[in-house]
Amino acid sequence: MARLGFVVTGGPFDSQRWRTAYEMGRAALDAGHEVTYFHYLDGTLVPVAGQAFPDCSDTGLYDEMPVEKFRRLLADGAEVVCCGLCVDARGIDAETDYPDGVEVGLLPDLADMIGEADRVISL
Amino acid sequence: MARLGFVVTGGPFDSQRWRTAYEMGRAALDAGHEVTYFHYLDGTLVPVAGQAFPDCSDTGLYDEMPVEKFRRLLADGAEVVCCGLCVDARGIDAETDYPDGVEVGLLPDLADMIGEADRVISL
Amino acid sequence: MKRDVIVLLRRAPYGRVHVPEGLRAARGVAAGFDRHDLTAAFVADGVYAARSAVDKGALNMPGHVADLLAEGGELVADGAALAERSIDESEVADDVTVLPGEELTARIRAADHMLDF
Amino acid sequence: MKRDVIVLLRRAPYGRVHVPEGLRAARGVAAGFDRHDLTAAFVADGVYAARSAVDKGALNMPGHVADLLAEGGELVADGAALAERSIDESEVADDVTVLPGEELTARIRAADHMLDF
Amino acid sequence: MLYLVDKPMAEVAFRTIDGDDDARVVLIQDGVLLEPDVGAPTYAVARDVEVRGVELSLGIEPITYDTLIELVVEHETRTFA
Amino acid sequence: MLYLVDKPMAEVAFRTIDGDDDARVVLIQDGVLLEPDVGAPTYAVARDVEVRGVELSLGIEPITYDTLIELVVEHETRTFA
Repeated sequence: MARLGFVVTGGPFDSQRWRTAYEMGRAALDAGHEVTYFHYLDGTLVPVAGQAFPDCSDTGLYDEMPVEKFRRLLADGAEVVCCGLCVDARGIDAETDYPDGVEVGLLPDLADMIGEADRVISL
Repeated sequence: MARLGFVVTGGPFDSQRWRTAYEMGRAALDAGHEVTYFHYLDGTLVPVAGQAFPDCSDTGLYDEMPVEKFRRLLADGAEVVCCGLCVDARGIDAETDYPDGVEVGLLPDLADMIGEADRVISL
Repeated sequence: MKRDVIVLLRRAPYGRVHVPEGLRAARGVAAGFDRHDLTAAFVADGVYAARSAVDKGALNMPGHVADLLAEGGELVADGAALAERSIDESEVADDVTVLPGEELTARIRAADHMLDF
Repeated sequence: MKRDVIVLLRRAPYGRVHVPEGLRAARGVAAGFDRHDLTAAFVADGVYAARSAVDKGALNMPGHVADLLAEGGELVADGAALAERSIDESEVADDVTVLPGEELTARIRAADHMLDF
Repeated sequence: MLYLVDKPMAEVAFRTIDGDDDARVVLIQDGVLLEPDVGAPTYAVARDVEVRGVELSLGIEPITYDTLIELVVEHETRTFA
Repeated sequence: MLYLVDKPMAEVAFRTIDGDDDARVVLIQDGVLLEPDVGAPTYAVARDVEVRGVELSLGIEPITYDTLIELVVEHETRTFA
């Protein structure tokens, strides 16, 4: 068992980085590893609930919205922490905008993740 | 008097495009021109209220948050339309997240702006 | 007033919404009250999306492209950008016209308005 | 566990939050329970932010830089990236150490973990 | 024609400018970091120059947003940002 | 060391890889559009290859995310994305 930490700085609509972070975390959980996400900057927009994108392909990037994917990661044991400063900067209301299980943290949480992780993947 | 249309596709934290669009619109209003904004894609995150960024310089990009700048443009006669599809895609609640005066529209509004504008600036 | 509008699609397509949503915008602008003339131009890394091998379904392109063509819109690609990326013209999708670099930039200058995504 | 961490600052500084917020992250990670060793490295277009002429106040850099240095962190710049952009070493701010390209990449390989902004 | 130019689209911008004998160029945002080799009159947004601490090449004129709007109103405009 | 490489950071990535005799490279995202000239074993995320309709150069091996995670767990990793 390894500990993997993902730092996600890209938003849901401007790069594939959130999706790569999801796919890698998904595969890591399936293989029995421990997975932690730290969402920073526009990465904090990724697990926002209530997003809806019309006319989307079932095979594309938005076969379901990012929050659904992160809900599943949470249910399967991933830890998901969003940087509180970045959350406030973006006018996100963590109480109502994030699904249960998404924690709001601060940079000491990132420091802890970096201390504990065997691998850190910055996306 | 000229009619200027700005199409804003960049978000508040990943490029200077929103700020350039603001500064140009500001200067255009001061010179007596007519100014319309169409916010599309991550541009719809720009006039979101309740954003707060700590430790910011008074001389920098975030001397005040983007929504404050767009409030002032609205008060001075600019028209500000956000693409409804993009608003929904981002989980923005137009009623509560946008200040008074920001309209939610659709692509026919962009088509109208393009038909009426003497200049279209895409940022 | 009816305008001649060119929409530049300039980003690599997969992983971001700019190519499909730029096409959606082009189609929407073509369908508006003024019935603007629309050209959607693949430039820079956007030319990767003009290839027939790209998974257009996964990119949410087919509906927007069909609608744009139905509105009389046109799809073109920058020959200079293709050449720079070693993409042969034969790799470009049938519904896209490859223009030599100078013709593409002449279209940009000739349009009434330009948008980019 | 205490780690040797390198933070790459790779984007042109003005107009986006990545350089100052990358420095904030570096400082925050240095100040955490494990007291990690932090190097913030200006690479690619990030080297524009390493110049003394840049308006560091407008970029919200000074507080984060001071805190990072107080935590024992180090600022370095990629000499190869500077050269490619015709930026002379004399233009680089005093608190930034210019490393030859090979030394910079050696630092990247030697670190325990790398972040980029 | 007036061309507003930032770095990400500089390549297609300068190819477009090359074919225009009556071009005027305004460097905006990170465009002020470019050192363009064009025969056209060239300006740069002064604020963008100042925050980046850039020394403009000889012949490039810094302008305010007010002047930029005057130029935009005077000329057809293309934005490459 | 394992290197995950996308286009935006490819330049510094490949300079870092050059100095590592024991490098393995994984092209991710738009990195599959690169045609890298490295002496190291090179892989590419299969899904990223497929949606982009890319034909991989000879010797570049497409891999699943499961295999990618095996490689990541096996090797120290640097991500250039």
